[in-house]
Amino acid sequence: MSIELIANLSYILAAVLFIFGLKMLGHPNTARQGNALSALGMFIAVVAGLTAESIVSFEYIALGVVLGAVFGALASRLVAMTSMPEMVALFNGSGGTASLFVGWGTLYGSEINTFTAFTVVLAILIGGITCTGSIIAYAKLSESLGPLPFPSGAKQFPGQRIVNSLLLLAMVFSCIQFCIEPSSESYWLFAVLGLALVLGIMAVIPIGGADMPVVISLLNSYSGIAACAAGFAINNNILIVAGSLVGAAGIILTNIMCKAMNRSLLNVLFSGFGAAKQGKTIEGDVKPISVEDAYYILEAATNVCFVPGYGMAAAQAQHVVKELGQILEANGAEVSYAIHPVAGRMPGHMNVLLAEADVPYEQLVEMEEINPRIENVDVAIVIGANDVVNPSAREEDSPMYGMPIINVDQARTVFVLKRSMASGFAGVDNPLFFGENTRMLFGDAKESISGVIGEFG
Amino acid sequence: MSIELIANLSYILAAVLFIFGLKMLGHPNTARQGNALSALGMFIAVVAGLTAESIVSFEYIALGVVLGAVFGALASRLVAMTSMPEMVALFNGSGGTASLFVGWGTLYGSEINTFTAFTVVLAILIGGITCTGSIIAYAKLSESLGPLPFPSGAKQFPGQRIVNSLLLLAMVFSCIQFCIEPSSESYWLFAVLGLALVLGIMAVIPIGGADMPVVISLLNSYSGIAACAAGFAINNNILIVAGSLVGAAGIILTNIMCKAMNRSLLNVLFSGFGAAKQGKTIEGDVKPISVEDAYYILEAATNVCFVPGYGMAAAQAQHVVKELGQILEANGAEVSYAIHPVAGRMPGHMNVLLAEADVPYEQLVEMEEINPRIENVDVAIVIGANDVVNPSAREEDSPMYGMPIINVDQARTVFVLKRSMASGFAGVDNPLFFGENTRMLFGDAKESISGVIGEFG
Amino acid sequence: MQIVVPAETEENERRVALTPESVKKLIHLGFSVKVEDGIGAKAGYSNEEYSKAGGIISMERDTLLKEGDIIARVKKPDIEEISKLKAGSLHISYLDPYNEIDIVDKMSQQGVTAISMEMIPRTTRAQKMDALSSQANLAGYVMVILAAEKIDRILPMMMTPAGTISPARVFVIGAGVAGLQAIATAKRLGARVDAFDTRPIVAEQVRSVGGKFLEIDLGETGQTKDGYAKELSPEQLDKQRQGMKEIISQSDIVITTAQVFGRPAPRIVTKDMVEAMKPGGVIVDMAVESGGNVEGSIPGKTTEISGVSIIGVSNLPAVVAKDASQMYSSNVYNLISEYWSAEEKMLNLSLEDDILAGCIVTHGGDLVNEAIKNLRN
Amino acid sequence: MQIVVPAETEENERRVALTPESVKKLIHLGFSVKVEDGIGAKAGYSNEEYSKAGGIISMERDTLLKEGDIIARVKKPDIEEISKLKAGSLHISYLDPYNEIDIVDKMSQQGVTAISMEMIPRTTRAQKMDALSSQANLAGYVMVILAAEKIDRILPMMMTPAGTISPARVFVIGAGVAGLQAIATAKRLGARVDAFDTRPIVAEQVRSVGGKFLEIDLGETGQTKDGYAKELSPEQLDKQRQGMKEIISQSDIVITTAQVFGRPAPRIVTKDMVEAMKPGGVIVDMAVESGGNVEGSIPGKTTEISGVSIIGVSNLPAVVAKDASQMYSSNVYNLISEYWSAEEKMLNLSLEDDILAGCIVTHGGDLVNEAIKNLRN
Amino acid sequence: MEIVFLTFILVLSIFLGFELISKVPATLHTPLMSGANAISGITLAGAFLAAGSQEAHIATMLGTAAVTFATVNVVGGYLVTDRMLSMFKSKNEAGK
Amino acid sequence: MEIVFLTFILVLSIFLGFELISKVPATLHTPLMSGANAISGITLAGAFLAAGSQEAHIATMLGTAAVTFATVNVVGGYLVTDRMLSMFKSKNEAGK
Ligand SMILES: NC(=O)c1ccc[n+]([C@@H]2O[C@H](COP(=O)([O-])OP(=O)(O)OC[C@H]3O[C@@H](n4cnc5c(N)ncnc54)[C@H](OP(=O)(O)O)[C@@H]3O)[C@@H](O)[C@H]2O)c1
Ligand SMILES: NC(=O)c1ccc[n+]([C@@H]2O[C@H](COP(=O)([O-])OP(=O)(O)OC[C@H]3O[C@@H](n4cnc5c(N)ncnc54)[C@H](OP(=O)(O)O)[C@@H]3O)[C@@H](O)[C@H]2O)c1
Ligand SMILES: NC(=O)c1ccc[n+]([C@@H]2O[C@H](COP(=O)([O-])OP(=O)(O)OC[C@H]3O[C@@H](n4cnc5c(N)ncnc54)[C@H](O)[C@@H]3O)[C@@H](O)[C@H]2O)c1
Ligand SMILES: NC(=O)c1ccc[n+]([C@@H]2O[C@H](COP(=O)([O-])OP(=O)(O)OC[C@H]3O[C@@H](n4cnc5c(N)ncnc54)[C@H](O)[C@@H]3O)[C@@H](O)[C@H]2O)c1
Repeated sequence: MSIELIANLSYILAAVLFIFGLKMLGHPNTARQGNALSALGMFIAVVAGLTAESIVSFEYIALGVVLGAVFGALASRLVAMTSMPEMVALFNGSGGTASLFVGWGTLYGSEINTFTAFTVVLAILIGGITCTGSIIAYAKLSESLGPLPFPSGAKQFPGQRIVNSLLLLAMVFSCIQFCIEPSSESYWLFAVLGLALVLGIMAVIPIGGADMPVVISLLNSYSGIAACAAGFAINNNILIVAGSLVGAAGIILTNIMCKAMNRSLLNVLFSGFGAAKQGKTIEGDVKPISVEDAYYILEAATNVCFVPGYGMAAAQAQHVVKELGQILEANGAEVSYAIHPVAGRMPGHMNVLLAEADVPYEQLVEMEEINPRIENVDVAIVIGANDVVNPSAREEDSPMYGMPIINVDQARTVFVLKRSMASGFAGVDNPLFFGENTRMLFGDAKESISGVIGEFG
Repeated sequence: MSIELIANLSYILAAVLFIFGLKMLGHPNTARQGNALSALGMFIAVVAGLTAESIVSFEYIALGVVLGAVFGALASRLVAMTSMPEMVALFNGSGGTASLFVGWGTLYGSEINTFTAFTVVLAILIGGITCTGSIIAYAKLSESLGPLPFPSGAKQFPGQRIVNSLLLLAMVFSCIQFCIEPSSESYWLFAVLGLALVLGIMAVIPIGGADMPVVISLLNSYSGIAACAAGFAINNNILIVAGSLVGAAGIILTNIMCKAMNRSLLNVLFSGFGAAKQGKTIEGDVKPISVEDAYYILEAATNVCFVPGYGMAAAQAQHVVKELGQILEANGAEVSYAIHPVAGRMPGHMNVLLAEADVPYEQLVEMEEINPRIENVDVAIVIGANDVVNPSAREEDSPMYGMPIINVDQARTVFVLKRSMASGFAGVDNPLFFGENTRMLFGDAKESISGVIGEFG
Repeated sequence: MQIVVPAETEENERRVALTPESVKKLIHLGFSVKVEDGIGAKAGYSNEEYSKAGGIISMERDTLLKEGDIIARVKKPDIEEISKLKAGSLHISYLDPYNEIDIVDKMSQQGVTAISMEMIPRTTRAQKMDALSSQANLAGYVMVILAAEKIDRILPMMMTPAGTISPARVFVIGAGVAGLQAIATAKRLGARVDAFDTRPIVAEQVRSVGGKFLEIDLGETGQTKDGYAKELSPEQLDKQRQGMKEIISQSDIVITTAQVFGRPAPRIVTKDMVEAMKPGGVIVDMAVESGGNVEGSIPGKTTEISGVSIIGVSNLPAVVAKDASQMYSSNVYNLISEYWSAEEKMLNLSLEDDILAGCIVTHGGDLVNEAIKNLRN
Repeated sequence: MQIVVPAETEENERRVALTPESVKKLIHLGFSVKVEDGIGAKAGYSNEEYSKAGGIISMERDTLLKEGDIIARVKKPDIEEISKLKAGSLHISYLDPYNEIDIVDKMSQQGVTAISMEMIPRTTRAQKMDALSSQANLAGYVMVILAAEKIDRILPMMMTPAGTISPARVFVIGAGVAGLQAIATAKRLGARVDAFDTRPIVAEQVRSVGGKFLEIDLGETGQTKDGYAKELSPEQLDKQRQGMKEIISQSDIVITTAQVFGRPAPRIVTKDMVEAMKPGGVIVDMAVESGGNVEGSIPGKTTEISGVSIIGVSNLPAVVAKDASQMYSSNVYNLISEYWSAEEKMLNLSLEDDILAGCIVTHGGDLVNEAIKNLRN
Repeated sequence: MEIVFLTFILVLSIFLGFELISKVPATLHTPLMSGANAISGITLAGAFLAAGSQEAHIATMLGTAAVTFATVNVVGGYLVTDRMLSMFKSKNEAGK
Repeated sequence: MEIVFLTFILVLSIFLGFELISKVPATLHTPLMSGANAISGITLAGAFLAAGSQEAHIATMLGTAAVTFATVNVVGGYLVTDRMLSMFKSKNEAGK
């Protein structure tokens, strides 16, 4: 068998290891082995890569490897546990940069057709964005960007939208120009390169620090795509496979992270183009949520408070509520049940039901007790309650004015489980449903909760 | 763009459609669209296939297509609803046969290297097994094999194991011989062909009619592999992709079906080689089951009976038991709770708990009521009960002799949920745990049941 | 401002209008509180507890009544005692103003502002002062406990080596607050519970506490805007009796709570229906004081008709006097504190407030309550 | 074969040894059954029901006793009546053979085969005949109902607009069959339940019915091979009292069921412990007849010590006489049918059978029971 | 090199095939099997080559047979799957 | 033709990437991200070509830079992921 064949078979083996590695990384018990497997795959692929016939000198390679290995090893050892995400951002950036260089380097070899040019430009473009984007993300996370004109919070400078759009246009134009006449000396190449770097900065600058993990995950996905593009440029299987695996898996992971943070991927993606602000400023908007998305948020929550009302009784959902409570506790969350005195249709209605479901008395809290600490609640799950969480009771002109309520609207996120937008016993409309941080989980309370439990399986 | 490129891009599109189609076929709500998508993919692939340059005459193709379409359409229309599985077996057989012919046909074209020869022989071999195997499966299912010497039940003729092993040896030998000197005139080719056909018969004959769906699913997977091999033989992407998709998906599906029928894939696979019998005859064997496998069986069950005992109380599993009961009901199963009079540690112990969990009184059945119809129970789930289901109470020399028990050992399948093999209050060993149809689900009852519920999500 | 709590005069009234805990809270608001000697004895609150809470114990009932700016009690006052009250004082108690015309008149003559606790509107905002609800709730629980104690069998189902005991069947008529709590309590004890009410919307509420709702087609029924049931026509009542006959004959325990606000309770269970029950059965009639839902029920007595006991305890919440007092007292406290202005040190009793408009009967020498006025005209 | 059921002679015994249902089943097996007139009246079973079941109603008690091949009753017989029994007849009832030496002697003199229902072994196989279990089970339920009726507050927690009512605290001492059922019933009603027992293995059982187990380190305790508790040493008993003092003082209801088979019940709750409880609290002493777990409890009476009521009902199962009779009757029926050979039309009473060896006290003129014999030596 | 690519494709497809099928409800077992089976009729695309290239008579014959059989598989497979699924659906709807 | 194969591989890999990641518990988000990131350092295999083929000086320079950066990504990525996961594990164990 030729060396090349062996190398290629090794690539296949490496791809298989990557696949297993990624799969295992997603499960708590196997994650560490998964990482090891994937590292093994990388080792195999790298060694196989070294056997390529066209490699004639190894000095520079050795130089690069040693430099990189030393820096990578040191950085990963020395970084503080708390700064891991920043570090990942930097590593990610260097991956993107590498793809950029690989793409660029391709131009100096054999002659180049349009397709290759296209892939090269893609590698440079995406690699460039990843490079500077990651640096900004790093800076924002470690807040070393303080003295710069760009604050670490989410801010747009005036006219940013226009600038970004112009950048984008210029980029497309340059790419086309380059592809039409590809050459390593083409100025369009440098235009693309420069624009990509700027675009990376501009895209990440307006995103708030809290969203940074999502951005890094997205850039991670980009760097995969860049590797893939580089793979096309140099006709290398393993780059394509590994790159597109990471690209696709990264998108999914980004989406999952968005959901867990109750963000929309689109908003995060295009915040540089003003979409985010738009989405947030529309008032009186009801935001329904799916059972699956509710799962992602709950899975990441560490403090959950159930607020049951008559709807829980009507749906006879007490047993599943208790079950969900237990699952959340097992998942590490603190769980409580806040009982409003008039919840239900008879005094003590909720108590009867929760006692039936065997919710320990210790987890029941009164309204007066939960309200002062409701800001610390990650998710308040309002189960078929309505009047007792109606913030309009705080407004003078409301017929319920003066009745104390459970201030779920002040929790970080509120899920409201009910079947429709109908009002409750008192017949008063509920502004909670339109709250910024409110998500409506429509449907019979029992079915909704069962659904969420199912997602946890 | 060249026609070939277009054809190839169409293949990619077709592959994507197959992927979506398969994925959607696995979910009740999208199955039908999935099938349609996959059919569309097939249409695209077939049309693209017709554009191949080397095709010069279309008469025979047209002939074959018309013949096949008419027969296929008629057969699928006319078959009775109840004979669908047989029909699928036949269709599957024809798919395998087609791969066989394609592989064979390759030999008459360009000259052949060892690798191609290997793939050809693989296509013939697997295609052949699929062909006759499917026919036997069809015959067994439709019981038209009655007058033949092979009965429809699971039977082995004497010495079958030896015959099969010899067949296998001969097969390997023939294959090697052929690959060494591949030619369309090689007698080894016919040897392979003949042996494959015989092997297909021999492999399926010893398997019982009840296991046939599993066998068909497996043969289905084979026919995918055969198509894949044919694809290698003629260097065709789409054959490889579609074939290996079906091959892999078929294996998984076969495994799932096995689990749902509480069979082991290995046993079914090698029953022709005597493995099945062996596995079954070992007495006093404890068969633990995983939560996931328990799920597959429960998902397919239509009559489930819970038999709670003291362990349910100790684990406080009543709420999750009720929850599981409701899920099973929603899944179409009939659910009951059989209460033995002495279950638990005080009279009415189970009643207190089940009432707390709000199990309707109508679903509680007494021992006298369940025993006469216990044979109709697909799965009896014994939850932390032990003495009250101990069949040794029917034996004269047992200290419990004479106490009536719930005869769960006579149900089709029994799950016993407990933490260990320990005996119960009466301290009497329980032969139920070693029963042929018993599966032990070890662990705290509440956790086990929660696990099963999770699988249903 | 002086709050006084005279002892209850009615024989079987064990509750007390203010518990030591509420006394403490009121004093914290700036009131001074005087209670009559031994006032909480029957409810489990001792003189010491009142003293400790800051209340003053007084032996002289007359001075108490005379001094009080606010008089808090549970039951309506004796008519003679009204003349002892200070003009302009606020009298909080049950009053039964629909029927006690004389008392109301006397109150307005005396210039007393009289709040009738049963007239507090059933709105969400007023719930914390709503004594009808809080006491009915306890009554619902008590009825089941009394029935369970009286009956010669157990309520839950038990499948035992000595045979299966089927769950007792409980039938609850009227699923208001008390009825719902009765259903919930019986359900808790493991009984099989059916219930009926003329207001169709409560069907869901009945199911929400674990009961089965009995459907009887009575034609047009309904409820007032306050959520109270409308009175049935005689034909409808007859239909209802027919519809319930069978289920009553199968029930071990029947609990009746049917009331129509401001009118005598409907007579729902007739003698032949009682006789159709199994001997040993038990009926609890919560409406016994306002006329009785059950033929043969006698206030304050347990009677027996052909082996079936009819429990006619007339003051059910008083059976759990301690908790009942606590709740009633909270209601009174919430009422006072809601309208108390700490800066001005005075009560803000405006008849524009919808709660007060509903529950103040007399004020400044006049009968001011619209509902009562309408009734008299 | 003739089975006879004489009426119970003890005043507060409302149960009956055979219900019409069991009579019917026995007749089906081939027996003939005679019962004394009005025998089931107090348990809710009429003469007609017995006749309908095939039983013969007889007015003459003496002939009944004389005729019977099998005599079934609940309580032990008067000693005078034993002489009226036929020699060789089988007498099934509670017998209290550890204490009622005279009755046992008289039985053996008379040549009667006497089965003591409390001596049925507590094995899995014997459960269906085990009257101690079946009756203790009901007693457990009854104790909670009696306490709930007696106490002046409610058991469940309620968070209401009129404040939160905390759940009543119930403490159960002795978690045998009765204790477990008491825990379960109190839990059902929403109380917060703690429990204690000297046998450590019941901790899990307590939790299995929703109670909390109080851990007290008493050193070596344990149980006999039949599952009964061993008697504690005086020091251990003292440790136990110390350990329970605090929880009792916090409890609203205390239920004691501690018994040591064949010995007087341990005195666990002393007067000062009772006095430490809140006034209005309730204690139910199930062991009142065998000496009482609580100082000051009196059989058949409810006494009050510094505001705490001590309920000493001596025959708890009889409170739910109907169900209690049904269960006892099933036990008796199961016992008879287990040893009845339909072909030979005779009972197969072999002393080799472990159940019979346990429960037959006298046979063929001799005292045959090993346990009793050991005790006497 | 082609073989390398093909092998890559093979490996990836196999993994994808494994990942695609997860929990399948029992009622869908047969339709899914049948639907997958129809896909394996893809051999048809290959059979055309054999039947249409007129290289050897015997190859043409084999090819024609292959086309016939494969078409049976494809046409019959999809139709029968669809029939099963339609029945399944209407049953569901009737149940509601 | 190569492009066709590569595209096939691309498409299959993308699908596989999508299928591989399903529900990931929140605690694993960062490690998974980091682990995936390390894989994207596969560019290294390509960078060798650029750095070692000595076609043009500038290409070699670019290649060396690429090798350096890619190595940082690979080495740092795997090590940091492992560090995170090891911490995660010991925390879990300590919790038990
Ligand atoms: N506590 C008492 O003693 C008592 C007595 C009588 C009245 N009230 C009054 O009742 C009210 C209690 O407040 P609350 O917040 O508990 O109840 P609420 O305001 O009446 O709201 C209950 C909500 O539950 C939803 N719901 C009903 N069935 C459901 C189901 N199966 N699944 C999911 N959601 C369901 C309804 O919305 P959808 O229809 O959109 O699903 C409704 O908005 C207060 O106004 C109180 O004054 C109380
Ligand atoms: N009904 C009564 O009044 C009464 C009173 C006293 C005694 N008894 C006696 O109790 C017995 C009742 O029979 P039974 O079948 O109900 O109970 P059992 O025979 O005692 O068996 C209970 C089983 O539950 C398992 N278990 C315990 N905790 C568990 C947990 N957390 N999760 C899962 N499994 C758990 C135990 O096995 P592992 O340890 O392997 O998990 C044990 O084998 C009879 O012998 C009866 O005579 C009854
Ligand atoms: N807004 C609040 O927070 C609040 C609080 C408490 C009660 N309420 C409402 O007040 C209303 C009255 O409750 P209540 O418990 O005081 O009622 P109630 O005591 O006046 O009557 C008891 C029940 O008897 C029923 N009834 C009347 N005639 C009957 C008949 N012939 N047969 C059967 N049932 C009959 C009534 O419908 C009612 O449900 C209810 O609608 C309740 O929801 C509201
Ligand atoms: N095999 C069966 O089917 C079966 C049936 C019923 C009962 N049993 C067993 O019989 C045994 C006896 O049950 P029982 O209810 O008749 O018991 P019991 O009436 O003799 O005693 C009641 C409880 O009091 C406890 N006790 C004794 N001294 C005490 C003290 N000083 N402080 C606190 N508690 C004390 C005992 O441990 C016992 O749990 C139990 O082990 C039970 O499980 C077995």
